[in-house]
Amino acid sequence: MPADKTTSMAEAISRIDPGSTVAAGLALEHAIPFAAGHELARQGIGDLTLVGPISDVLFDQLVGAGVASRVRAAWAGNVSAGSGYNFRRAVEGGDLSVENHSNFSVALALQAAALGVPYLPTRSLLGSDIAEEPQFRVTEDPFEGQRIVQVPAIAPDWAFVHVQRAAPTGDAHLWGNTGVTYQAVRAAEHVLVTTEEVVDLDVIKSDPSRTRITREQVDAVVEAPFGAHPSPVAGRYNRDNEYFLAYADATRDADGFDAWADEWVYGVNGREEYREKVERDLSVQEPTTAAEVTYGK
Amino acid sequence: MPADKTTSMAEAISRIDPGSTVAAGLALEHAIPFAAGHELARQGIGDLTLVGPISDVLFDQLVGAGVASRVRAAWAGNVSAGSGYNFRRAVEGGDLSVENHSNFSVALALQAAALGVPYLPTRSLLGSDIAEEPQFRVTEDPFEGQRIVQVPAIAPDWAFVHVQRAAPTGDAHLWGNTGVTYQAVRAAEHVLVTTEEVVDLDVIKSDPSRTRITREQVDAVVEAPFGAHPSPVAGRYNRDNEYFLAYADATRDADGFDAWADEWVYGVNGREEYREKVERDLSVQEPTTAAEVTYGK
Amino acid sequence: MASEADGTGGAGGYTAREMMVSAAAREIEDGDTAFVGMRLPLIAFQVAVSTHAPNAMSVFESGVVRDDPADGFLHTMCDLPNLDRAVSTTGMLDVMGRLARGDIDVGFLGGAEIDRYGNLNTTRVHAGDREIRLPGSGGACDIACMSDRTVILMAHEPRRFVERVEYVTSPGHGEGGDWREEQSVPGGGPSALVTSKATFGFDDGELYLRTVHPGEDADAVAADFPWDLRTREDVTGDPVGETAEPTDEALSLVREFDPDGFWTDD
Amino acid sequence: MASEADGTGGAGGYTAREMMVSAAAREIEDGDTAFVGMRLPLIAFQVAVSTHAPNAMSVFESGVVRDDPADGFLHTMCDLPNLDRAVSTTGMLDVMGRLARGDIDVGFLGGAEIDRYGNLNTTRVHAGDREIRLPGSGGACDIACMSDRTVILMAHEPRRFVERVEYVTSPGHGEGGDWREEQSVPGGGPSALVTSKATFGFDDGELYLRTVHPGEDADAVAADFPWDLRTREDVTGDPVGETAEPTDEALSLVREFDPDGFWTDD
Repeated sequence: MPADKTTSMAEAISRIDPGSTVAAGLALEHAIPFAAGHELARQGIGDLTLVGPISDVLFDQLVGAGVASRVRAAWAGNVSAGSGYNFRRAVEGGDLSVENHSNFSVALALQAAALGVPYLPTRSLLGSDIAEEPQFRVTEDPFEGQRIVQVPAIAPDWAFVHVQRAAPTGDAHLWGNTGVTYQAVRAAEHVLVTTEEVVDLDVIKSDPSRTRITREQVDAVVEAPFGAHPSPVAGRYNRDNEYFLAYADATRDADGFDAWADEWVYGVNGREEYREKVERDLSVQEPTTAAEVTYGK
Repeated sequence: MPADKTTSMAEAISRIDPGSTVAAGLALEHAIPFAAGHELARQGIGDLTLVGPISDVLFDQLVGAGVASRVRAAWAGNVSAGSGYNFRRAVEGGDLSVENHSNFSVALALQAAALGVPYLPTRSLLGSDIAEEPQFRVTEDPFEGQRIVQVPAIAPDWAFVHVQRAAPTGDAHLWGNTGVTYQAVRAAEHVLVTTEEVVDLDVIKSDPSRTRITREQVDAVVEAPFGAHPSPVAGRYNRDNEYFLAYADATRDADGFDAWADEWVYGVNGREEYREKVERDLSVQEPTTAAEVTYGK
Repeated sequence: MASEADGTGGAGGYTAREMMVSAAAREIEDGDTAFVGMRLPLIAFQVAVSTHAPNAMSVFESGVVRDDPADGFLHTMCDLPNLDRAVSTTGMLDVMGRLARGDIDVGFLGGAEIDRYGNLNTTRVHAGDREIRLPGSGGACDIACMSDRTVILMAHEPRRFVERVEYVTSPGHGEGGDWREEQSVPGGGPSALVTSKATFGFDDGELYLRTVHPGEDADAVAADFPWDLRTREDVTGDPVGETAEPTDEALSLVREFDPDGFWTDD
Repeated sequence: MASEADGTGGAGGYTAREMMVSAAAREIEDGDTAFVGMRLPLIAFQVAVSTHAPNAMSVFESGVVRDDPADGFLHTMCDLPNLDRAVSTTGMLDVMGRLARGDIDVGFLGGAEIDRYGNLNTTRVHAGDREIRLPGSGGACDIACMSDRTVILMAHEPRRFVERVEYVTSPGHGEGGDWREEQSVPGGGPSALVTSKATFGFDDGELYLRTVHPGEDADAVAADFPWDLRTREDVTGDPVGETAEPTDEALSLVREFDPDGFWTDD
């Protein structure tokens, strides 16, 4: 029997050392692992480096909670509302160091680690000040003699991924857009899968072409229904747009953020209690079903 | 209305210029586009460069048919039986030039083209004589100071891909293992999709996470049921093992290949006639159905 | 998707942002593959594909590929209506690979600051001595570097127009002329800027005023720029024109895609 | 998957290839991720996961990941029984990426020629003046370069054992000693060779005779090599042993997975 990796959110998050590099928000605005992020804040696991292309407001929340000292990302803010106020305050106050990327350079940095190479080349970034950031190296490509940017690998200690269904083994199905999820899973030393539903391995094996996260890559599986709220999860629930706007309104100053976090993070003891606080029904009302696919022999 | 790209195999293949670089056999032993390959032979489109990791016997057949002058591949033979006799004869007779690769270097070369970069680095090949082949460049990586191999991009003129279902637009679903299919589709200038079945675009759109070949990448869609025989297609038909063994037995000398090709390639006017010649029932007898997936809002 | 055009595109009766969407939609040609990101460009794509560009495709850095408008309002590119019945929901390397290969015809960009050569800054600005941190590039730098052409949308606010941006998040034409080629920047760079008062083209890499929106004055628009702004007259000999108003069909579509005016109210 | 072991693993009653599969299966440890390719190693994985290594995983360069034996005979890694109810059917970059990251514990290799340091040639050989073209690397070079350890399976034929292979398709320990480290070759290199007559280990990168199969003579085996082959006695002081025979359970499984002896008849 393969190992059963299911555990509680609190136990899974307790495995993360302060000072770790954590990649999250990997499917961009889709399926952001907010439940896992909030548990990081509750446990106060500090000095984290956060990696991701954008994270909608997840990184802003972790910065506000004081657990992040560094962000390596392409963008940090609030997609609906623009600014992430905690992020701005922390950078402007000198409390947060930022490594500036583009989305593609984050993807390539993770893919480099996933392919076991020190860097990947790209012709993006050329001509921008991002290319001049210290982590990159602009050079001449030896085949065609054109300028090229070498993007160094980022191998996170942990990647957090939220999926629709996973087996206790860690084998998982994720659908809808995936952003840099698979690159991060392969790049990371450890992977936490939070899932709307834990299913039998047979369900996963019924459609192996949908499985791109497999057990050797996964350390822990946590059943966390509604675990991506307020971000959307394909086939499950819609984005809670009002929540993002209310978050922006509430967090324009530091006290506002603290009050918000007292209510939504520290004031709940887990995702069930959190869920009860969200009064809107976001569940998918008009499901469309994927056309049948068979395997067999 | 998006363009309808369906056409006949003969018309699609007639678009290919002699001297072209054609990538095929991209899912390795799975879903090899034999029907398209045989039409290349029938039309005698010559001086081709063939690109792929392995192709089971497809490349051997095209070499035997005299339409290939160069192979850029990791392996060429007969997976069940070992040798590809036409390939051996042509190389030993000086009629075929070979660029030696590993499977991974083929994948990286295609991925480089797919990412619009002149090369990708790898730590594979190091210490092998493959790394010393003239197309590669062994150098020191500027970040960690270790030796690394730079694999130059391969951008084929055409990629041939066989799938289970495609819309007339070119948007397609392929399942089962995919090898380097998606890399090649993105690397190639033109893509020919041969499909077990042409379906409504609605079928494709019902499961967008299964769509990784999209219309902008596709030039022609040809309905070719049984088009991968004797290779297997997930959910459709099994590998015709006896056929591969019979091919090996029949093609040990050049005359034998000619007789084989007269029967199976030149002696049939298309895939329907070919199919009638195959007496074995290879169809999937014990289908397993993928677990349900929904989208919606 | 049915339009309710009545044939009369009356002056006024639309917001400046609706005007921007309408002008941006016209920058998408039929058959284009467009990298549209979010907000106004996303709506512009939806208008274009519903009107003059039925064969246009949209790709989003999150991995979404669509050939038609989403059936529902979108706060973000990943809202479920944008995923549902998409052509493909895949990953970033897949869609950014298309950009890197040169397969994206037009990309849309915004910015906090733009300079004379269309370089954009969304990373950090100064307000007096205070440095203000902005969200950053997201995919903008990649779109700016690698699209065949880009179209920039910005609110028309003089503080956004600067001689030289403080940080080049998204390169335009750099220092003008053949700068992109000299720097090996692969894509073609900005072809248009659409603000809430005017539209602009680029000549030899430099911004010039092309049209002003109805009711706007060309001289007043030019005065919002801290350099001597060139105009269409300087470039082609034709005087600065008036931006075509949104058609009723376009307006009706904008209001279908953004029924509460979340993005398109001023 | 049920075994029909009766407790007596009698001498004989199995083919040399069944012996090779059995010995190869023992090289897979429980929990290993194994890159198994095809033919005998594939059957060896199926035996191992059905017996002592229930938590082993197999990956195939075509993109298949499995945790159990296929329900049906396999000519190739892509035969439908190997895809059906796999854990994952994905692409080559995905599985080769695992190899490149160092996540593959053991990889299996074959070869037309092997030399003193475990370098393998599957590209071209000479027979007298005639150059014979072989199929090439496939994934072998990648597996040889990047697996934590590799296990080599070959028919025991003296012409296959050469002082130095003509073409290094798949690097072993190069010139012996710390050669891999000096050359930045990432994986650990060959840990075992299994032939139809014997098993071999590597010491300081050099091949040595570890065990001979029942009925084989160590001196005769060593005489098949064109150099003075070292033995376990030279390396550890223990005399060359006898390879453990296949258990009845293992034999029964081999015959279940290869019912017609397509791969395992001699």
